[in-house]
Amino acid sequence: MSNENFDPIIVGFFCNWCSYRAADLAGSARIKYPSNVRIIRVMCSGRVDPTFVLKALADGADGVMIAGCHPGECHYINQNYKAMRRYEMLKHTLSAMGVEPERVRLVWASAAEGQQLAEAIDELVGDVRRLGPLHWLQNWDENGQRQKALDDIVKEHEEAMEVSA
Amino acid sequence: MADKIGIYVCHCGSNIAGTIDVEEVARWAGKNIEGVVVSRDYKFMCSSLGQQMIEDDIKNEGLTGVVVGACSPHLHEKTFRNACKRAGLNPFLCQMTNLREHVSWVNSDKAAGTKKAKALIFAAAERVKRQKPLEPMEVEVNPATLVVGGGIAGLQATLELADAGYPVYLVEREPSIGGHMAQFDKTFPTLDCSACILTPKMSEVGQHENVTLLTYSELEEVSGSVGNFKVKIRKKARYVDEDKCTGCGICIEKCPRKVIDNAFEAGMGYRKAIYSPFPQAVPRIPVIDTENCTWFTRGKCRVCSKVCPTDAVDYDQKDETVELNVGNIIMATGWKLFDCKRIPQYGFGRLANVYTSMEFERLCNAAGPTSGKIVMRDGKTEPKSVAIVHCVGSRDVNFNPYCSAVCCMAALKFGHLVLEKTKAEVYSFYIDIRTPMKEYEEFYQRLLGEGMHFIRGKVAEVTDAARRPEEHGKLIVQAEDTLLGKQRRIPVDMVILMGGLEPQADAKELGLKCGISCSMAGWYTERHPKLDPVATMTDGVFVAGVCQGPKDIPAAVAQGAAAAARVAGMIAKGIVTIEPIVASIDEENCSGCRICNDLCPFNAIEYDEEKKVSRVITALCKGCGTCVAACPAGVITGAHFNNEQIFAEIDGILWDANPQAEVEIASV
Amino acid sequence: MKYAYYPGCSLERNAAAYDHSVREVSDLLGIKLQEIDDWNCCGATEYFSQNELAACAVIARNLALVEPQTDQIVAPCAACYLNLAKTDKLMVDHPEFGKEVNQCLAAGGLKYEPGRVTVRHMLDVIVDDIGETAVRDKVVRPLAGLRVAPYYGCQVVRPIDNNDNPEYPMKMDHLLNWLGAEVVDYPVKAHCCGGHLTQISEPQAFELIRRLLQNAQDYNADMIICMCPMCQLNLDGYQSRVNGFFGTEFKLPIMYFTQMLGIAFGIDPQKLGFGKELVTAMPVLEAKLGGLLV
Amino acid sequence: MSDKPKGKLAFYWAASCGGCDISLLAIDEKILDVAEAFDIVLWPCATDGKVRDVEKMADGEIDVCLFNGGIRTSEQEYMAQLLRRKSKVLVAFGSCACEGCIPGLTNMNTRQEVFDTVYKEGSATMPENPQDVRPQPATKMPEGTLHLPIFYDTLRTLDQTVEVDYYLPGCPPEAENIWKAIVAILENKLPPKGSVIGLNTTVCDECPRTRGEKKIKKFYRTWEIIPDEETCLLEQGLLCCGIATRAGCGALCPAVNSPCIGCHGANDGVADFGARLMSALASVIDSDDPDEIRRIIEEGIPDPVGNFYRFSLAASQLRRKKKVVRG
Amino acid sequence: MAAHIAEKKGTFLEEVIEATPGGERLVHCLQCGSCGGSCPSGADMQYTPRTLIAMINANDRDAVLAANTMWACVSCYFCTSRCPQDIPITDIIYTLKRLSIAEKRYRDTDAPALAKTFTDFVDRYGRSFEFGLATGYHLLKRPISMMKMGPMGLQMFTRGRMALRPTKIRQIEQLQAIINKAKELSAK
Repeated sequence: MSNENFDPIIVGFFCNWCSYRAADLAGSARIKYPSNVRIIRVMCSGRVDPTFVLKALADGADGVMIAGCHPGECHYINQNYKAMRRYEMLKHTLSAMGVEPERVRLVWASAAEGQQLAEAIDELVGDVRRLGPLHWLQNWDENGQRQKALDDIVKEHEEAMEVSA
Repeated sequence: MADKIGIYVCHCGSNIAGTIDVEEVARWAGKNIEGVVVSRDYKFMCSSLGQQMIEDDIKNEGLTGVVVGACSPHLHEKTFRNACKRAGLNPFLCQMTNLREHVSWVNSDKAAGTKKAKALIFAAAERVKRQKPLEPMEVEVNPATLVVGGGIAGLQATLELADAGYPVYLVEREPSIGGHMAQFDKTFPTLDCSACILTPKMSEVGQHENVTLLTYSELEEVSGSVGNFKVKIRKKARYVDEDKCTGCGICIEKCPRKVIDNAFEAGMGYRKAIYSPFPQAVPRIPVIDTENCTWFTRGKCRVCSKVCPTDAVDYDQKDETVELNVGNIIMATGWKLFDCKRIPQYGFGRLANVYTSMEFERLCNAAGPTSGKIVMRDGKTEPKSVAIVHCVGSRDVNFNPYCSAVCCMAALKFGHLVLEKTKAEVYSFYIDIRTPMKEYEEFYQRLLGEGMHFIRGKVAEVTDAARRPEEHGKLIVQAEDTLLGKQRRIPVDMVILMGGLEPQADAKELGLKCGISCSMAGWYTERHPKLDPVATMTDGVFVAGVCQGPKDIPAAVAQGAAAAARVAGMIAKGIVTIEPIVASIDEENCSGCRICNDLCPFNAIEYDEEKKVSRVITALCKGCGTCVAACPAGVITGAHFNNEQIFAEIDGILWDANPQAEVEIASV
Repeated sequence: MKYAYYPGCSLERNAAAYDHSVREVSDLLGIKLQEIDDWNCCGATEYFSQNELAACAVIARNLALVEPQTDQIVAPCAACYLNLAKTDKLMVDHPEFGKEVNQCLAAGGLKYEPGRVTVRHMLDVIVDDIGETAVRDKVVRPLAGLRVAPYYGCQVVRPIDNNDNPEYPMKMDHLLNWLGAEVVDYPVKAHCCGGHLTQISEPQAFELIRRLLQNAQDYNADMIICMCPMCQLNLDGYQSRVNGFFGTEFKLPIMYFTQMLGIAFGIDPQKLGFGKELVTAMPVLEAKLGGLLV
Repeated sequence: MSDKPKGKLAFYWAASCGGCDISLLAIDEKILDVAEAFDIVLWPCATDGKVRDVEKMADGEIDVCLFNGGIRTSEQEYMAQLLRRKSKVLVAFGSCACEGCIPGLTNMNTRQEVFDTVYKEGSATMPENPQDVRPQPATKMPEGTLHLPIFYDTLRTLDQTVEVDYYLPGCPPEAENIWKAIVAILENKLPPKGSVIGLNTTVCDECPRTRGEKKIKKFYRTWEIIPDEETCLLEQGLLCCGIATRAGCGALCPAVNSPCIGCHGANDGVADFGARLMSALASVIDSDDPDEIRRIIEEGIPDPVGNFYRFSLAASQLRRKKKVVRG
Repeated sequence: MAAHIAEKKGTFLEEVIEATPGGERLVHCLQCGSCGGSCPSGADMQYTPRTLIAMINANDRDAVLAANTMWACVSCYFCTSRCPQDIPITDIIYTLKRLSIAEKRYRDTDAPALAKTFTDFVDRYGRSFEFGLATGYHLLKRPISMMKMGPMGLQMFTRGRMALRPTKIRQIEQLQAIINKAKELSAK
């Protein structure tokens, strides 16, 4: 499945206080990392609703990164632990849904850890690239047979009606 | 009302334009994003001309939302919100997206950068369409302040506020204010006598008309929020009536029970069962230590009660709880010394003449157990050689990874005191000598001149296992002299361990009571490490002194004063505005499942037993959104970060992920 | 309580006293030791100096041979203990490396799942699993009056965490206390015995041995109690050479802690391998414990 | 009511168990009121009706169509489109039409896997099939080609197929709620288009148990404990979906000491029923240690999809398990 | 691999880090000397472990591999357990030993010969063989010390603590297959 040319899209949910600032710091320090992660700011990793992650994957993201303050350093005291619990729950469910849990990652990054954050992004992008595209929308189509089947019904009914009439 | 969105893409000189095709981003956004009526790029959006451009567009085009793609919102969100406000658009209808720190600076591929910038702009535009105007709340500020901790930082804060004419309640858990500084002998680098500079401040606080002193008391509970906190203080029973006691001290003198003083004297001296920690204590009212008092342990004695001229001793006294209303709280709870027994190879507790720095402070203090004579544990022999061990428990991932900031200077001070008072050789074992403040390096130079020996190497072990005849009966300090690259064993008579500073054991618990958090190490977290070092995440709660991180006396005093200034400013203004980013519960649809009840560390969610619904106390909510994400019924909304807004942001940010999307992708 | 038993090469011959006493004491304490069938050498420190993968593969063979129904392995030798524990930890912490080790094992038709077996030292088993009450219950000849210096050496207390302080371990102190002995608290109890340096650089090794003997003697110890065959060999076997080298007159018997347990439990000294030590222990035992030994 | 000209009502079933048809009868004699108010133009379960009759109707001729069942085959999709065209008001009736319900759990498999299970491994309806006979979409006969509808990999909800005007949740909907909906239709007092006809609180609102603050150290499966009858089942560690499930059933299951399984689906504005449950439950797990958290989750919730998405998998964000791309 | 280490591509530091599990902590060395201070053989070392780390940082590969430090190491792990930066110093010393032996860079030490003799016995019999080690290694390398060993050896022998013949494990072929595979893999 590995595909060097595949350019994954990864949605990041970063807490306002540590991780978003870590990303700011990575920028100020001109640390280069792949531009695949697109960051959405939330006030706390505790705000990250599993729905956000599922929606991002369903809407076409190949991976998701949730980033928050280190355990014990949350600006909201301990809300990042709730993020940790939800993350474990989410991974458990994602595995059952056939989504490789490696695509979704919880990362702790303090405002001082621009370098570490960049490394974590590097790693996630690499891992997702190895896993290949997720393309969730493809899961829903019916291998191109659907429209034809519908047209067949209409045609058949028209023919049948003729006979009956 | 139809959306009229303005998009503003900043070049930031070449900072953004260098790796993002900003013109293309602006053109593309104008063409592809529904509701966009203006889309511009500009050299420096944050310049007055850039801001003017936005203001003009708001007025002329009637914009309903503004998206600025520039630098980090942490830098300029306020700038652009203000610009919107000036033009009559609610500041919360302005959304910044970070094209500089998060895109152009971390990326060198222009095509990839441009694509990512488009995603961020799209997301911000989709979001801003769903943003709602928000107004901050205003609350009146109670002019009284609670200061927790009567060490030097707390004392300074108290005096600043009291002198400004505001009432202050100072809570201290020990029987006297003064803190660690009262235990010290001299202070570096000027070598002023610690007591000489501290005690005047203590008595000033003790006598100040605006200060209510609550010693031997602990903070029990905090409720309410900035401007109007309600606090409960537990006044522990002293068994001495504060109103009757004159502080004559005769009870202490006559008390027959002597106990080792592990607190003030660091185990080096004795006190009585009824005691005042030190002669200059404020207040001078003694306390009875019930664990050792013969009356309390065996029901006999009552000497103190018999000798008291004012009949102040009251064995039946009970703890009492005091309730106070204050507008602000300053936490100045200080520190404790690293437990040197945790490093057994340094021998403390096992080898008699290994001392902690605090023990040594008492040892060379003129008011201490040896009246300032530096002698060994036998109480008479003067050491001929003394080793000072730096970084005990500090800069060590096995214990505390941080630098304790004060030990190098304290070690130099100790070196000076030993050299001044004895004929001993002094060896200092250090990793790095850190002397960054005013006159500190000069002090180091002074000690070099005084003949103190400096050996660069972290001490490996202190042992009494002699290998050579000259080592017998000595303590041998073994280390690598890293400047020589050789192992050295220095036999000495006395070893002083410069234990690091640690947060108080209950710092975390106490912090939780007033809604402030701790770093990994346990120091209170300030709102911003550089730009807001005395405020915390909880409005109205400030930090001062070592409880926020290791620091020396001048820094603790400065921070105490700074915290006081912040509080004084709030009192002077009289009104505080509260950020409108808060959660709210739709009570109509809340079913009272109580999932959210235990999730808020700020206790901002209350449960109404009667209506069987939960409710957010807006003034306490900090807007983290954890309850919003947890509510199984989806009836909690987080203002400015509601589901609809974030869903829209996700949709926008994935603009190119759906091949069927009706967006111009080919141009990428 | 059932454990897989890995005696290690030293216990076959040189430290047979250790092996005998371990088995005797275990029997009495109800510790069931199932010797690993056809175990091989742990490679000591030597194999690690040559080839890390081969070293770990050689060690992992023993782990792989532990029967599936047993999840704990006991090693009385410090080097064996550390090598087994270290290999398991390396395989757990570095899964890639673990895979390579398993590739090697596969060449011999074996497989080891990292983390499956917990590696224990005999001392830990007795102190932590059997515990004070059970040990005290078995004591019939208290070692009262005997001053013993517990000697831990290095590789059991460091670097693998065995719930004892790596600088100032206390487990053997406690155990010997339970036996009624007078335990000497001396500072070098976890210092090095010289290890394999006796084979490479005698002057260097002898100095390390001297430091230990000297310190124990300074603290008036009657004997040193050890928990590793290498320590015993260096301190006991080389004691007369050290005396010759430095002109000292050390005469400190070096015994295994299991031998002392056996004595206290009333087991026949013969069965415990008494007499195999070069610096004989009988005189001091008889002097201090009197006719008890007869 | 009787003065008004009679309206036209259709009741159709797609991928569902038939329970909804029965539930319509559970309104008892009130069904006569329905018959009085409406001409029932299509109800395959109860009356004779032909698709071609519907096809012949004018667009919008049917006043109300109550549609139960999800969309699993091309025929069902065709019927959904046809009835949408012919109806003024299309109501997704019951959990299957609203959110896929139990048939939607088949989205954990593909058609191939479903067919293998049914035709190869055997089932109650087809215990043996040695020739491995499979339904063919088209079979040529001397008389012409016979068509069978295509069986889709993924079951869709009604509103993933056609536009839906109203939703009536429940598996099946409660008689009382059906009647309320019918009255609303008859009196033309319908809520805004797209609404769920029913309450917007959760089962907790109707649950008589006492609730406190929640902290969960272990999740139990129903057979593992006998729960206390007074306190909240969730607080006792039973995975009760009531916290996230729309009210309206009167908390039937918790009332008989059995945890809610979520058949009424989510409240207004919730984008993913399972995610709400996951988020809420995870939030109150009483541990901050990742290993312990993992253990609590893995031991207590071995089948997360079954627990969180029993009724709503097809309507969830992901809708189905990832299909393994062949080749 | 972390980016800040990746920048050191091709250096000796990188080589040592790569070859040592946990080796990435090396970059955190404070040069505090607690390793050199703790080492029981510290006094006999030409370079203390701390100095070696500085030399590794300075890319002084030749001098490091020729140092006697590794051969004085007794594997007591004091340096590792005391290191304030959690650097696995003993394991790094093992890495240096392996590199030094592989490239025959060692000088004035018999330790590699001892290691070789020892491992040869393991490879051949599956167990170590003290008598063989004594005769094989000592006779070859240091006949004089062998003579001094004489009385001790005799005592050991009379007390039944030394065997004249090695024990061979039953499934020696299995062990050898494992060892051969390991050697084959590590040669890559």
